Amino acid sequence: GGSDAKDETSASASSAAPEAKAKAKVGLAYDIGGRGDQSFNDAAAAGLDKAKGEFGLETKELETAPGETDAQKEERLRLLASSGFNPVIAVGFAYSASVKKVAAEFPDVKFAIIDDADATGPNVSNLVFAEEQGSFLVGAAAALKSKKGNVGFVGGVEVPLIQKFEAGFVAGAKAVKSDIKIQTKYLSQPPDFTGFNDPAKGKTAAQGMYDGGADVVYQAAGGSGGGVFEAAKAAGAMAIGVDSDQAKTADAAVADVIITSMLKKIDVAVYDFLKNFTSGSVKAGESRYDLKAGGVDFSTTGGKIDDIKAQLDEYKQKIVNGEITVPTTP
Amino acid sequence: MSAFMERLTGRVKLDGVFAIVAPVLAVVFAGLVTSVVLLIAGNSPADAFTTLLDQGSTPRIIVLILNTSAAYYLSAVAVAIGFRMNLFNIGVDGQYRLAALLAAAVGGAGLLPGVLNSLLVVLVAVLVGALWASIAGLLKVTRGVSEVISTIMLNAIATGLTGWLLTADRLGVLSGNAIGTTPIPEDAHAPGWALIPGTPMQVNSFLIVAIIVGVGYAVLLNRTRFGFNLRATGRSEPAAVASGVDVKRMVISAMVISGAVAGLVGMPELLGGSFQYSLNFPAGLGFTGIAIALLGRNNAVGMAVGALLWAFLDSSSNALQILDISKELVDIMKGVIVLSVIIAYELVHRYRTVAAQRRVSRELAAPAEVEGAAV
Amino acid sequence: MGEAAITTAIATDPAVELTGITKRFPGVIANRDVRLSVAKGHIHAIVGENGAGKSTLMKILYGMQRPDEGEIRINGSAVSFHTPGDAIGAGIGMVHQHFMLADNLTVLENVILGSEPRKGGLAIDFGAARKKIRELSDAYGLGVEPDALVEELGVGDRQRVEILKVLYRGARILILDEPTAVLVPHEVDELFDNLRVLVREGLTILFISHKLDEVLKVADAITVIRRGTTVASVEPSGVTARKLAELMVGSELPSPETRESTVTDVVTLEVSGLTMAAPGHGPVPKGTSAEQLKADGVRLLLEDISFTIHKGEVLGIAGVEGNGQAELVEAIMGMRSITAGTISLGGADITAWSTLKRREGGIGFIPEDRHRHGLLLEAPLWENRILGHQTREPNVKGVWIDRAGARKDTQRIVDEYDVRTPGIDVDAAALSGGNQQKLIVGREMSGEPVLLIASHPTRGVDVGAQAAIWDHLRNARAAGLAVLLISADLDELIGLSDSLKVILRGRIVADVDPGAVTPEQLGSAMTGAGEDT
Amino acid sequence: MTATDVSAGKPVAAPPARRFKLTFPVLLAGLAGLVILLSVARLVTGAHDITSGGTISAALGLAVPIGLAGLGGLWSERAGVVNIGLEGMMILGTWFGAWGALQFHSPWAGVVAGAIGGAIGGAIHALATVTFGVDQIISGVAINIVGLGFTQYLSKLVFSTMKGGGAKQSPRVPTMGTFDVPGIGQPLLDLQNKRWFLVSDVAGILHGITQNVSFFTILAILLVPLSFYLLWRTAFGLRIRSCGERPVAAESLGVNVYLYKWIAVIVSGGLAGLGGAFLSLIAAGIYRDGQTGGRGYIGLAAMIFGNWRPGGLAGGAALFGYTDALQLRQGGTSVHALLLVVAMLLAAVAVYQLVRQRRNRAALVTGIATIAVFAVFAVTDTVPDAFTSFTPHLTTLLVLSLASQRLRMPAADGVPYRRGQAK
Ligand SMILES: Nc1ncnc2c1ncn2[C@@H]1O[C@H](COP(=O)(O)OP(=O)(O)OP(=O)(O)O)[C@@H](O)[C@H]1O
Ligand SMILES: Nc1ncnc2c1ncn2[C@@H]1O[C@H](COP(=O)(O)OP(=O)(O)OP(=O)(O)O)[C@@H](O)[C@H]1O
Ligand SMILES: [Mg+2]
Ligand SMILES: [Mg+2]
Repeated sequence: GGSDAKDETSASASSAAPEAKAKAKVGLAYDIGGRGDQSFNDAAAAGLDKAKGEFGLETKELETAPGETDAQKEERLRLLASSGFNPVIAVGFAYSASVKKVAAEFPDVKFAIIDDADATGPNVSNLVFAEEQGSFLVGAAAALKSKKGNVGFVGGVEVPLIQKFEAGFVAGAKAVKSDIKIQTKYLSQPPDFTGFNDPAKGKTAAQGMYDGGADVVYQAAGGSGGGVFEAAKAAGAMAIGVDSDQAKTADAAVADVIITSMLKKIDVAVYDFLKNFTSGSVKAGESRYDLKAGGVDFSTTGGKIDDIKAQLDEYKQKIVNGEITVPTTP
Repeated sequence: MSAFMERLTGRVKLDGVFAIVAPVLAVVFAGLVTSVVLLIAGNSPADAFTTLLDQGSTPRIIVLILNTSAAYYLSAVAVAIGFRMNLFNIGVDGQYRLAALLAAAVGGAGLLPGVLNSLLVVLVAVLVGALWASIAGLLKVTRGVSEVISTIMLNAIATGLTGWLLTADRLGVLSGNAIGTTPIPEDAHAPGWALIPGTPMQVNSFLIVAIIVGVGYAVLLNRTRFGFNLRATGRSEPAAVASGVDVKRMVISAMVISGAVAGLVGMPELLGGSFQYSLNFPAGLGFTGIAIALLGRNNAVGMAVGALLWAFLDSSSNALQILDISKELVDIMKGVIVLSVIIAYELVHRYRTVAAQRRVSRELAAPAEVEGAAV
Repeated sequence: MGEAAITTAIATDPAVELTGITKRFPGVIANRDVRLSVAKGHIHAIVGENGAGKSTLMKILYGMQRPDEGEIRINGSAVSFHTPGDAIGAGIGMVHQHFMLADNLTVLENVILGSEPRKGGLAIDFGAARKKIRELSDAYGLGVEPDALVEELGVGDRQRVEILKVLYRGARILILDEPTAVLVPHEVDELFDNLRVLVREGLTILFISHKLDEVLKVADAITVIRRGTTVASVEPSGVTARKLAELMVGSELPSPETRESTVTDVVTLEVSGLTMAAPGHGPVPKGTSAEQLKADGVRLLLEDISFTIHKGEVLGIAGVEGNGQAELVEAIMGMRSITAGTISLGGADITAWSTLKRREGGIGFIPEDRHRHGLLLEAPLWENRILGHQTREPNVKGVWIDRAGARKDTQRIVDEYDVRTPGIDVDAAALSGGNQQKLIVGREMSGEPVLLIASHPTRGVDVGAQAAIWDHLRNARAAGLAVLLISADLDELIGLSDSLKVILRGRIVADVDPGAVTPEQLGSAMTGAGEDT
Repeated sequence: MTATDVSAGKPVAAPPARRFKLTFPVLLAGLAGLVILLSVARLVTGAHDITSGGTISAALGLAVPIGLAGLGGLWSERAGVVNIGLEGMMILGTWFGAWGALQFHSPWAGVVAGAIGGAIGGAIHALATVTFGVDQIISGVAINIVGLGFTQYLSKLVFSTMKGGGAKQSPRVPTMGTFDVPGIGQPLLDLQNKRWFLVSDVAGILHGITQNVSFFTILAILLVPLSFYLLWRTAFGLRIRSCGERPVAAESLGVNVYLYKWIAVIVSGGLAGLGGAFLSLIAAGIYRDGQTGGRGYIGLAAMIFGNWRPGGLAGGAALFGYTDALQLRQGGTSVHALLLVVAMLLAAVAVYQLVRQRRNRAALVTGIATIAVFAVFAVTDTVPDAFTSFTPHLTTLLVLSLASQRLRMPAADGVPYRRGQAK
């Protein structure tokens, strides 16, 4: 089971809040893709934008290039920290080693890192998510909505983070129907990250699943996910979105195939972190955004799963109170 | 014609002068093109270039550039060995990634103590790189498969293999969302030195390895029989065959040596940075190497300059973003530099050829013309 | 026929008139104030040394080069050509010194390129093209097959394709730049017959050749070019070959004749039963006999070739190009694998040796194509000195290249062999063909070879360099060198060889006594015409 | 003197060697054999997707961008210019394709814009290589770098201001119509689902190529014979090819070599751009930063695979597209079935080597390979994603090393040409 983000405290006392009068300068370092990827990085950007408007922050966002070394990532964080940006937010576990190192060099600067709990330090906040829990629920939804007893999962790149989505989805689907057929496919293998940017492959893989008898496919494939929706539309079948409420963000022409989305509220995490920062209550250590904390969830836009919402809420409750423990590896 | 031009085109070693003039002109030209792009996008070129230079001259960034360029340089040398005999090894990328993964796994197992372990890691990397590259060489000489195709395909196969190996039940160790090999014990890390005053950051000892490889490359190619044969094959395969060079063996040797150097490409990062092969391990250095080898005309010193320039441009993208200039500008600059450098080289080369001919003809034909006029 | 042609020409305008043509290349004046007047319906020969500027002049006339000064008049009117297309439009056609054919295209494609018959505006009318080519081919007895790939043709056929290209465009003025350099006497005669037919039809021909007796035989008028400018215009009836040569170079014609025999009893090279199958039949088991292979339908490039060369002997191989000479040389050099037979050098069986080992064993090699097999054009002379001797003193010490040693020895070759070069650091490409050849000869001699394979050692080389190369060969022979000589220059072959063999279709078909045979007899033996001597 | 051979005096003019020639009937027979093998493998393994209409249709979709890039390579290399910049030109095509379609609200405008975008890349390559005569590989690499950077830069300027777009991707582009051969769709599908030997396979294949084919796909397929026609049957094409074989010969006949090289390289860029536009307009329906994923290089490989000929490269692209479709759709099972096909093919090769070629050693090696592949097939049930991901690449390598054909590239390919260099 997960613990509440608000309850999580770190051993070391957090340092004094910055003077509220001075405009805080927030530095944010993106993972590959950067702002505009309509996925993971954009979610962080949304949180930043919201906080910026509300708290009147000054912000600076830096993007990364593919194929960087840790040293180059460190340099990005160092540049921000040494140019007076505080706090500094690193998006993605790729920054794990760099945040750990640079945070130690700048003890007066607050750091936050998303999707990583390894980089620890008195001035580091780790914003992590229970993707498997949210995925469990959409897995259950898929199984409940599937008429053919056959569902699919399309992952962008076969990395442990995406495997967490798969693990949760599979567990959720099996919880509903233990003999359900589940097809899975990853579009590329690391370090080939094109699987996150190849809608054509996403479409082909999903078509293969629909042709293979699936009627619901869940995608955790970043920019390739659009292809999955296209395939669903063409096959007259159903799809499940990821990260944000994609029934809202996807193009109107395909939005109606998206029965639900697994919400991973990176925007909320970033926003919360900045809010705490401005109010001087940032806590170091892990903030776990799980079902209980509302950090992951499923969406109901479009009303396609209204009929099964009660069942899903039941599963949700069981996970929150620990009756069901969702696996994190397939 | 003036005595000055005479000297310039005649007796002065042209290579020395133009080897410097051409790239400098090209970089200036690339700067002009970039300025135009900046102006169109509404940014100030002056600000941009000042920031670039300011950033690039901070001690920290200097160290970063030096360390990054070590890997770039090794990759360029690996590519250049092939190029010198007309082999296009696009596969350096796959070679170094596979090599680094297996070497990291061996190193992480801590079979040997201290320095011996680092040497073992390097040895494994070199062997794996060489073996993987030799597949393309063998396919070429036994089955006539173009190395351009086979190395592209072998890159993809290497990706699949590393993906399969780097899983929790094989060579990988899961920690949070990251997966990597068991870290290499500390006593096997490559040493570094705080050479640049003003920063505690260390210059990695693989910079020295890269320099040694560069010197070795130059010596091997220019001073040894093997190098002579390799260059001869590259310049004219039929002439090499007639001179007794076993071209098939040269193809395999060149691929093996290229692959062995490729195996080293991941070592600066593995033994001097991350100490494990993980999802974060840099990919794509093989392609960077192609660009740098071409930029440096496969010349040991030229490639060093190219590697430093490339590393400088890479490190500058952060500084540009601080000015709200999009980082893609760096890529545009890189491409423009490559293009303008080669065009500058080509123009200089043409000028040199004509000048050399003029010199030869003049020295030979002068008495003849007098004689001819008398008839 | 000469007289007749001249009398008709007097009445009409000249077909081509060049005045004051000057062309400068970087550092070289290729043509200087050249004057040339070619009468309509004449075969007008142009002679001159290597590099005298003949080809340049013709390229100017053909629009491939622009003159710096001077005027070109065609049939009386001044013209200015920017591209060969303009010249073709004016009725000029040119057969170049080096073949201008794409190997991987068919004869038809090579011929029609640039003036393709079309149907529907876009598509090539292959039918019409084929018909026209056949007609032309029949009319002039060229015997050209339109759909053959050029790479499968021999040199004679290629030459005819080149002529066909010109005729196809309806040229009235033909430029032939050294068309006979690669032909045997018999083919030369055929070519001349063709030319006479053309002239009878009113065409004008400009003809370049180094073979002065040929020139005298066929030309109606002769212009001599020396060092870029016209030095004389003569009538063939009024000069001898020797006189012409003196006009060209100002010296006497050297002769390739060898005086006394130096042949010994010691066998240097022994080749027996050498057989080579053509590629494309899949692997053939080693040692299969030639008979067996032929029975299996395998095409043989070399068939059961046997001969010996003694110490101090020059063995000449005569044959039309493409009859297996190149393969024979490559087999002896170990550059191509053979199907059956043995090769031994000084008693040792070298059949299985690599090229390198054979070279180390004392075989020197002057290749037929110096640019392809003999030199690294973009490497300096001293590196070219190492080529082929990269395991031997003074070029190397162990695995290291001995730069100082190689450079010193290069300088020695340059001095001893009179290689005209400003230094040993210039690229080989910067030397003229003759000087390149001298460097190669010097290099191959410096390994103290026991056997020298010399393919066309003086091809395209001017008279002076030719004489020097012959001298070197004779001296080495006197010192005990065995030489395998292959040449298309039959005078050279007859003059230098101690014994002569004729190769035809990959087989040795005749043994000839060089002391008794004439070039004409040899020529017909080479084409299998079957006249016994 | 005795002349023992008295036949006519031509040099050894090669009588046509017993060379294997791929004629149309041979090709058909080969394809039929392959379908039979696939059918057998399908029935044995139950991997029914390997000949399904969906697979064939997906294969077509995946093959088209590769084939177009390959055609681009063909045009350029036939004119003697090596084009490793196909990837960059393709990237330009993806961007401009999407932009054109959005800007002018028509997918066909996107097609045109994509081709123009790629052609601009081609023009830069032509300028560098033809006019300045620089090393063709360097220029290509530079274009790949610039193409990527430039489109990313443009996306930030253009797409991020559009509704539904962003810095990394465009909004969804207008869709293009598709084509069905009427009346046979459902019957074929029914037949395919019967899972009969051979009949169902043929039905599946026919269904894949006749149903739901986008007009762009048809255009792309037509470009293959059109390229053949233009390059091999017209005066224009002959001149282009002569520039790749022997530019000085072309020059000496009044052909403007620079002009034809320029045209060929620009067409090359345009075709690669079309390949990119297909990706963004048809395959994906949006532009996405990085969506080419190295297809330009694969296109280059397909062209070499196809021996610098349109039909051959189409075959290479089809092979790649097919195996890619297999692995993406029902990866584990389909690729597992493919192992059986490979084993059967190898067995056939071994028999051929033994009986027809009498090459015992080679046959032995092939035989061992057959057993090894079959053993892998027998002891596994499925192939992990990590391995299926490189199925197309491995297949390409295997086919090339088995075919061991002597590829022949244009004689002057990659050789810089300068006017007036004729000797
Ligand atoms: N394109 C060129 N660039 C520079 N110099 C050239 C060029 N072409 C010819 N030359 C020079 O012009 C001179 C005349 O060359 P040309 O080819 O006309 O001689 P040639 O009389 O035809 O000789 P050969 O008998 O060997 O064919 C040569 O010596 C060479 O130095
Ligand atoms: N197209 C050209 N461009 C540059 N230099 C040239 C060209 N053609 C000839 N040369 C130069 O002219 C000189 C002599 O060339 P040329 O071909 O006339 O010599 P050659 O003795 O006739 O050689 P070959 O027997 O090989 O034809 C050389 O220095 C050569 O480099
Ligand atoms: Mg010449
Ligand atoms: Mg000439």
